[in-house]
Amino acid sequence: MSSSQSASSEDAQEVYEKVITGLGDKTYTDHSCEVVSDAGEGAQKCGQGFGALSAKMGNGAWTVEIIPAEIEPPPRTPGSTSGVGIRIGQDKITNAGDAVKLVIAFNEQVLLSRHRVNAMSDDCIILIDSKWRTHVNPKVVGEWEDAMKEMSTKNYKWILVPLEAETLKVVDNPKLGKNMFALGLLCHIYDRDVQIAKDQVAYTFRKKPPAVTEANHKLLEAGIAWAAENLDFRFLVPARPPTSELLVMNGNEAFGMGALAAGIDVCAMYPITPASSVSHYLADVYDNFGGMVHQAEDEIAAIGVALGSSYTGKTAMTITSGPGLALKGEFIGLALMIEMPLIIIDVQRGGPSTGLPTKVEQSDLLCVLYGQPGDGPKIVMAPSSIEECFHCIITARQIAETLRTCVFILSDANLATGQTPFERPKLDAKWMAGPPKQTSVPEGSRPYEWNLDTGISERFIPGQRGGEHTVTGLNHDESSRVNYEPATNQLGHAMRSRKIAVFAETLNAPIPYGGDEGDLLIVGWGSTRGAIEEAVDRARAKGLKASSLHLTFLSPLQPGIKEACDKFTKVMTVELNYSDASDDPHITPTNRRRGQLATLLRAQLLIDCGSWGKVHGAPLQPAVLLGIIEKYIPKA
Amino acid sequence: MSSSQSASSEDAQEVYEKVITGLGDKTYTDHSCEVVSDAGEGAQKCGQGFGALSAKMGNGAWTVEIIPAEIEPPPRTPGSTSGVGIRIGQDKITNAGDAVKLVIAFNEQVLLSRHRVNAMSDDCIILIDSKWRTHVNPKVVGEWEDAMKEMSTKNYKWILVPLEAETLKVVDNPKLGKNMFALGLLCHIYDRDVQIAKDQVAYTFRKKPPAVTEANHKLLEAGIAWAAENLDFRFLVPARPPTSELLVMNGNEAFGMGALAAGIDVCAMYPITPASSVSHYLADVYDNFGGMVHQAEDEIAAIGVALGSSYTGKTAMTITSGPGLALKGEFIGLALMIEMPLIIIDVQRGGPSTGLPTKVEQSDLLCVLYGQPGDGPKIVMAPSSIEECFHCIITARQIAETLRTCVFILSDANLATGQTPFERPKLDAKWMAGPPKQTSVPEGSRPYEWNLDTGISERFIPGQRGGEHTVTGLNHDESSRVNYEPATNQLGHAMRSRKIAVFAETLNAPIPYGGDEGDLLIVGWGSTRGAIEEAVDRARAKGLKASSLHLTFLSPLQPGIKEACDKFTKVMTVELNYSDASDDPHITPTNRRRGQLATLLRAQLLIDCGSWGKVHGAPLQPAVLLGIIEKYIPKA
Amino acid sequence: MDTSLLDISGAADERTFTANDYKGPTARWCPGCGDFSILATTRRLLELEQLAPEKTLFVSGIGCSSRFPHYLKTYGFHGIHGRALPLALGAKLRRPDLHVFVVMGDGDCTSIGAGHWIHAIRYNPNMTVLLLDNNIYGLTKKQTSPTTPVNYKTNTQPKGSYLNPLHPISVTLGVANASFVAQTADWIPAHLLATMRAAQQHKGLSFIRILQRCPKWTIDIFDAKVKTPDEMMILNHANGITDPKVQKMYKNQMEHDPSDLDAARALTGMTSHIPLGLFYKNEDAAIYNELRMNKSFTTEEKMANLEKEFDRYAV
Amino acid sequence: MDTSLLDISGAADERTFTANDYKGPTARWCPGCGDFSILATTRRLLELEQLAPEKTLFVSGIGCSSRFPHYLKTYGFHGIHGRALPLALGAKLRRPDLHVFVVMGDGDCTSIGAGHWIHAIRYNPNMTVLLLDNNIYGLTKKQTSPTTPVNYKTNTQPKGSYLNPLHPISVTLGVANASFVAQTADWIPAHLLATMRAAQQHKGLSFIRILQRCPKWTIDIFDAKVKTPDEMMILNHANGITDPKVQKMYKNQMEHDPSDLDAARALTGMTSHIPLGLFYKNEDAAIYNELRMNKSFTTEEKMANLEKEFDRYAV
Ligand SMILES: Cc1ncc(C[n+]2csc(CCOP(=O)(O)OP(=O)(O)O)c2C)c(N)n1
Ligand SMILES: Cc1ncc(C[n+]2csc(CCOP(=O)(O)OP(=O)(O)O)c2C)c(N)n1
Ligand code: SF4
Ligand code: SF4
Ligand SMILES: [Mg+2]
Ligand SMILES: [Mg+2]
Repeated sequence: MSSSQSASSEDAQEVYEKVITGLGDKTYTDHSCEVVSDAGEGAQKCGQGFGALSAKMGNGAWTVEIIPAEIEPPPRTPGSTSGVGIRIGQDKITNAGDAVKLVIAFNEQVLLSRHRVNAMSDDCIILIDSKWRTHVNPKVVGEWEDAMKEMSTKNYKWILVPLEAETLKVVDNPKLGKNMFALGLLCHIYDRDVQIAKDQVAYTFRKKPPAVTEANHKLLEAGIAWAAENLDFRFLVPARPPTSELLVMNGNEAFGMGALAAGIDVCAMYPITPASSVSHYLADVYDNFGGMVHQAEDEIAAIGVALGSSYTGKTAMTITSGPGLALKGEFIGLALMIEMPLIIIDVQRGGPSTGLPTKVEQSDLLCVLYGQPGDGPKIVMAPSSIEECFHCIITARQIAETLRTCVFILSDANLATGQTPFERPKLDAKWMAGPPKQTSVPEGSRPYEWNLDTGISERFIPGQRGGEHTVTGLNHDESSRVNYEPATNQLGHAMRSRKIAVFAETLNAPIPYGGDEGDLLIVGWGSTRGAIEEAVDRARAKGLKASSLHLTFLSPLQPGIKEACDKFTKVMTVELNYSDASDDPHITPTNRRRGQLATLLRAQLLIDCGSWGKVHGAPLQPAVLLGIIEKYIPKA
Repeated sequence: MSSSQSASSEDAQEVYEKVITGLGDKTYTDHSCEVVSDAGEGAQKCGQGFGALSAKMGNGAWTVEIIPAEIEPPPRTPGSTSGVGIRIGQDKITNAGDAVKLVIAFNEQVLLSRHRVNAMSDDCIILIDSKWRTHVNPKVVGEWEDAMKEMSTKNYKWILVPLEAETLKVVDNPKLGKNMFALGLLCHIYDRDVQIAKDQVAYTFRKKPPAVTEANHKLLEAGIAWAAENLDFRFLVPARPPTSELLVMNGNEAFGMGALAAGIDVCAMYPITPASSVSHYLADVYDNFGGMVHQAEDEIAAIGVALGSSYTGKTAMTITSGPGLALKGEFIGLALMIEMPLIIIDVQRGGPSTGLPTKVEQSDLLCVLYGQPGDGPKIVMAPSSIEECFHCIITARQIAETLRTCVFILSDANLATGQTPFERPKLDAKWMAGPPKQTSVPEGSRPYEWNLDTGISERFIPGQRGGEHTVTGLNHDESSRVNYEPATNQLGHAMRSRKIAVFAETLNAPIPYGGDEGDLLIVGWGSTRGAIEEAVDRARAKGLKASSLHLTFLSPLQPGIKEACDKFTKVMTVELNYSDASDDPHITPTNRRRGQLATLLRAQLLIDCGSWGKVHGAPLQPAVLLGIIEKYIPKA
Repeated sequence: MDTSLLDISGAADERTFTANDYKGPTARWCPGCGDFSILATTRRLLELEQLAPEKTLFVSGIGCSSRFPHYLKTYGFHGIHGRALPLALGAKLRRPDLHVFVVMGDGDCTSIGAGHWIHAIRYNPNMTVLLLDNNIYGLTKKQTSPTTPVNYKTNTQPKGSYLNPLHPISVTLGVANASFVAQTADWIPAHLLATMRAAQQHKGLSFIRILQRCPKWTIDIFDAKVKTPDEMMILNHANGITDPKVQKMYKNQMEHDPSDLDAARALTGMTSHIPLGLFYKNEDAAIYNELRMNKSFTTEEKMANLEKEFDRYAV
Repeated sequence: MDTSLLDISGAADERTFTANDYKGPTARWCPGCGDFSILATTRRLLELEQLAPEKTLFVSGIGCSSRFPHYLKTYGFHGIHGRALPLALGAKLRRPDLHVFVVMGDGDCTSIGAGHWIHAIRYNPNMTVLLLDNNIYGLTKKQTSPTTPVNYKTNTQPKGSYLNPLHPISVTLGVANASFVAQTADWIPAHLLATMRAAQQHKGLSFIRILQRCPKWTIDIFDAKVKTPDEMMILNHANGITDPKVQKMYKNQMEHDPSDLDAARALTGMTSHIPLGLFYKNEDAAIYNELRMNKSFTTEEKMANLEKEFDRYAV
């Protein structure tokens, strides 16, 4: 019998012996796979390396991390899964794509965890270590068989690989070697350039003794050799030679470099997943830029330090995620009240509360917009790609200083840990502009001398003679004197609000993707852009008149959104946050709690939009969205 | 010349001599006045006493405090003003009303501060201590004259009263006596029952030695006698004998008693104006109810203690105001995630940040609704009268326990310190229901055994055998076990949201006040109800087809709001929070930042409502709103 | 005192509990993590003290260590980062019948939770507080904590941490009302158990700093300590904690009178050795939850008292 | 070090400042409030030290005391409740040229701000920290503060506060890296000034607890102290703070070596008298803002370094 048929426990004996899929070599415009192991076995290194070397070959690539919420939970349990999904393509890849078509699994339990979240396509090819099936411990064998039974509902194609056995031929501790053998398997299957692969391995272990690289090169080669000998298929994703210089990094590294490019002096933070690694990156290199990461005693102190630095003329940012954001609200209110430039990066994760700390969600939008007591006008932007993570900080600094306000940047776990190549930025000295000068303040000028038309004013910085004043969170007049009068309070409010409206006038209308009229317009924000636009492409290829509109600014909104929506029969937001479904029990249009962008668009623009939102802790898959589009657009 | 003409510095000499207004006695359905002094001179005691004794006579009454933001700022400065506004009526009084018609001012500087905020009507009668006009210190005289000049833009009627001189005839320290002399003046002017007034004075000084009451009785009588001799007018506001038993208190005391009636065990708090006095009241009496006020080290600890108490089966609440609310966000997220009953009272004050700490605003609605990262369905209600402050806690407890959720109560500085009589509640033992029993948990039941249709489940409380489990802010399954799977996360979200929708089904539609169709529907919430409805009455008396709709629940919204709005040509929210005006420079419908209820109604119900909002730190005046109504409804 | 939640209907409790009765789901810490040993010792303690599982409550914050309650079969409250102590105080204040334990990490307690920590020591409620000190932020992957040794490299301070570590015991001893302050180590189960027992039996807040191995991130710090028992200095005293096994095992022993606050403070400055044992004990310190106990009232009494309140405010 | 904000264009500073040059708008405290005296002494200090107003920054939280910066003509940052220290640290970290002062109330510093306080002491940045301790919440109208004497009646604890007060100096001395810790009183201007001067000249964080009269709410507590100078114990030492006027005025004087940490801690337990003076000084404590100084780079250098970063990440 062929080994490519689905597994079931009854005929477990025979199924996994031979490696004949009958698939042969096939060329794809893009293909995706996963490597999963127990935490600590290095699947991450394998997957990230595979992504990086593919990018170096000129492929489009996108990697997405699979991270347990504990550090090294007990092995061979579904919750211990650590790994990477990699999607490579002939052209640029903008998102993680759909369920993967190939998996390398170090054991059946971590595989099971992926099965349970529908990570694999129905016809996925699975390469799995054969060790467990015939393990001396009958408990393990039983677990294997139960797992196979559970997974037998899908048409997976099984290939047993002597992963550990082969690794042991090269190194003594297989825990530290299986991953590079697995990389070898991938290199054969995807026909990778062996020299580039070896360079990548050398880079991965550059901080270790040379012997380590040597051993891993051997493992890589062993993997390639084993695959060449035992597999009868290859997935060919030809690379196009890159036309421009590319960098490859994840969104948090892009934030870090963006901060360097923007001349940010201080990053004050308190550790929190998935934001911390921005500061890890900066802490490593900031000394070469005269900057400083300050790890504060808590998130309140972190934003306090940033605000204190900003007051004295330094450019400052604070980075955090949900629970930390919740703690910063009082200081945000103060920063807005005293009109102090400040950049606040929120790398969103699953909520509410501690929620799903390592997984993606887009649920902090309303909190950022409305989360402070009192009136708090501000700027909110959301990068939609890793490249935008880099560039948006530069923009944010300029806005924050020009308007004297807080700029929020909403990223998420998907952008934070995903990696993809993007064009090497051309630096501009203006981005790093030094702080304001310490010249004397002309007599008679006041620290909040608002332009009554625009609400904009210029600040004085300690050190400037004649500018002495005390900033205060109490209501204050143009001289920053405490004031309790109705007119002054109204004026301060109006000025702080007005400048946001004035800024809105400088924004361009977002351009619909796909076409500017039709049956359905999908509106999104943040990290889902790639997946949404891919779904739109697929829908249009099927003749469906779907388009999408992606918003970079959430406060203020860009102009022209309502006008763009008006050209479509239906409008629907798509977000990775919670929305009651319209057909859920007890849900009526009146009491329905909708997605956060939907709430904003309705409130601000009275757009009667539908709302699709899911809190699955996973990136949006284009295929899932395509299904939704097909449901919403009646078949012609 | 008549002393009733307006003051100007040129003829300052003559103007203030004689006391002939030519007004005589007149009867009013309602009348309002103010007593203002430097902080520490006791105008508050005078005004509150006057309100209370009027209520005891059977008048409707409403008092509103005028409080400086410092404890005892320098005397004779506008910012030092301390006092009370009192409005009395033949019938029930529901709000502070318009600019007052009579003021007793202890000096011209505190008066000036009231003039500057338009507290006095154009024809207001002003009784002011004559001492300052002829003060030995020429600086004081200069200040007096400047003030008179500034106030000469209005047609105030001036009456010079030898306030301090007359007081000195009775006591040695005039600072501690002028207020009761002033009360005597008011008693004459408003024809108060002298015995009731004396009882009130005795009550005010009940904790002092009897000699103090005696002296103050003398002062009261001296004031009455001086007025009888020197004034040629009286404002008669006949009282109707009360038909039911009444209590008189402010909103914070009503919260305190409501908590007692609702059987709340623990009030955990951190001091903050204007919320603290709820705990002052409770701390005084809680020992007679087995309850406890816990003053925590900060607001975070306060809600933490409340949540810990609630987890162990005790009924708990926390009270705060804006800056404190900002700190509670993370714990609120946790409480919602673990579905723990909790009552959170936010007594709103002027924001953002420290803002106007002693003044009214309604700017925390959106923060309460959306202020926590992640999805946070909850109940939000807002009492619209002092009586409702009492009753809403009882309702809140029932909702919190039935739904296992947080209930927010939004009050404000206006309700907190205003006083008015209301019907003595008939207590019900059910309100105080004891905590859940400590019986064993039936085998196999789980701590989040959601009814999948309604989202409702029953909790286990420490002490219950067999119910052992760990609550967690991480996503969890029905057994409260940590879980990272998409379906479980989606289910938890749906259940927490669903129960709010189910609760919405139990609510009644709010009933429009005035009439259920017409040209303009004003929608409001919270403390503005009395003023809005009075404005509607006045508008309708003028033939304008205006009505109002007042919302008690802000989350979920009551049913029928959209339907009610549809019957009016225009709909407009009226709130004491910031809204860009539609004709402000640079403001377009797209970028306009609207009032908070307007934002909510648009988001949730797509109601194309106008938004009127002011941040004047003062209660809404019916006359102001009437002006708005007249502007919005085209003259027939 | 409100007793409504205190009595269980039914007969007196005649159950006996074994360590297994407290066992929850498999712990998910890294192999070799010191938290395993603390968990095992805790189960042993619960058995020795025969604490009814339904009357026992473990409260924690966020961190590797704060997963602790999940792995026991008692009531548990896995709270938010740094805020375990207010939750525990809230629980204990009106439920004196509960045995309340608090588990925190070093970041949890001494960094983000520092304010609550200081104040909990002062409130001195009757509960046992365990600080699981691995000198690092474990769960968030190796950032500096206030107890990280100076110059130790971490992800946020890759050139080495800048400051001398905070000494949790020294800070605790600076706070008025401290009543039981001890130090022990996860890898000396006998000492750990003896310390936890003394703590559990103490009335008031007992604060135990437990040196905790984190093989994932700070193996170098703790390996040295584990391997050189001579670095330890065992504190002995008639009123302290004494375990014969420990006395035999360790070479360095010294007498320390736990009622001597000045000596206790001075001990926190010891650099030659790591003192393990009871630093300080004061049985007279005020216990906030006891001070706050008040009379309990029936619903009828409460209603009557509220009517009296109404009378005071009647027009 | 980034020096871009450090130099003022123009000639060397040859101005002389009088106390009046630091005078802001009229203070709005109650008549007789101790804050007035502290404000006046501060102006005197600024004059004596000739600190340029534009280089001087007062940071505060929220409370009566925290209005302080408004009443001076220097730069000021009136922050939020409990959070003055992080703001001040942020200011000082990259602007070592600024003279940073922090003013906090007892609630501000020791209650809601306790966590930041502990950590600021450990960071030990070069700034002067004044704790204006009136033993009460002033601005919010008489609630218990952590330093309120036990049994003292307040609005939140009307039967008297429950616990012994926290001793701010004792807590501070429990924290690693404490470097200058003193106590003084608003009504002894000479001692106050001498203490503030020593603090201002000290490198590192100088923490001064100032006993502060609040005639509005705690007049009974402080009246007694003001009227019985014999309750005071003046601490003298060659390396301490000595003011001849004060030495003449007060009967009780004792020698105390501020380098002796154990003795300093023991002093916080003194009940017979109130010790005033320098409890502790350590000039070797690490100064975080100095440790964090790094090289400054031109824009060109930064761009070149960033290009190198790009190279590391190039495909
Ligand atoms: C408000 C908030 N900030 C930050 C985090 C992220 N976080 C989780 S655990 C942790 C610290 C872990 O260190 P520690 O307390 O020492 O516990 P350990 O993991 O070492 O046991 C942090 C910062 C969080 N969950 N919540
Ligand atoms: C977050 C927050 N909580 C509470 C308050 C209210 N509040 C203002 S000042 C103060 C305490 C005042 O006491 P203290 O710090 O001792 O200063 P003092 O007024 O006595 O000088 C409080 C609780 C606030 N402004 N912000
Ligand atoms: S990271 Fe350290 S503390 Fe956390 S589980 Fe692993 S070994 Fe234990
Ligand atoms: S309340 Fe006390 S501290 Fe505040 S200003 Fe008045 S006297 Fe000073
Ligand atoms: Mg730790
Ligand atoms: Mg104080």
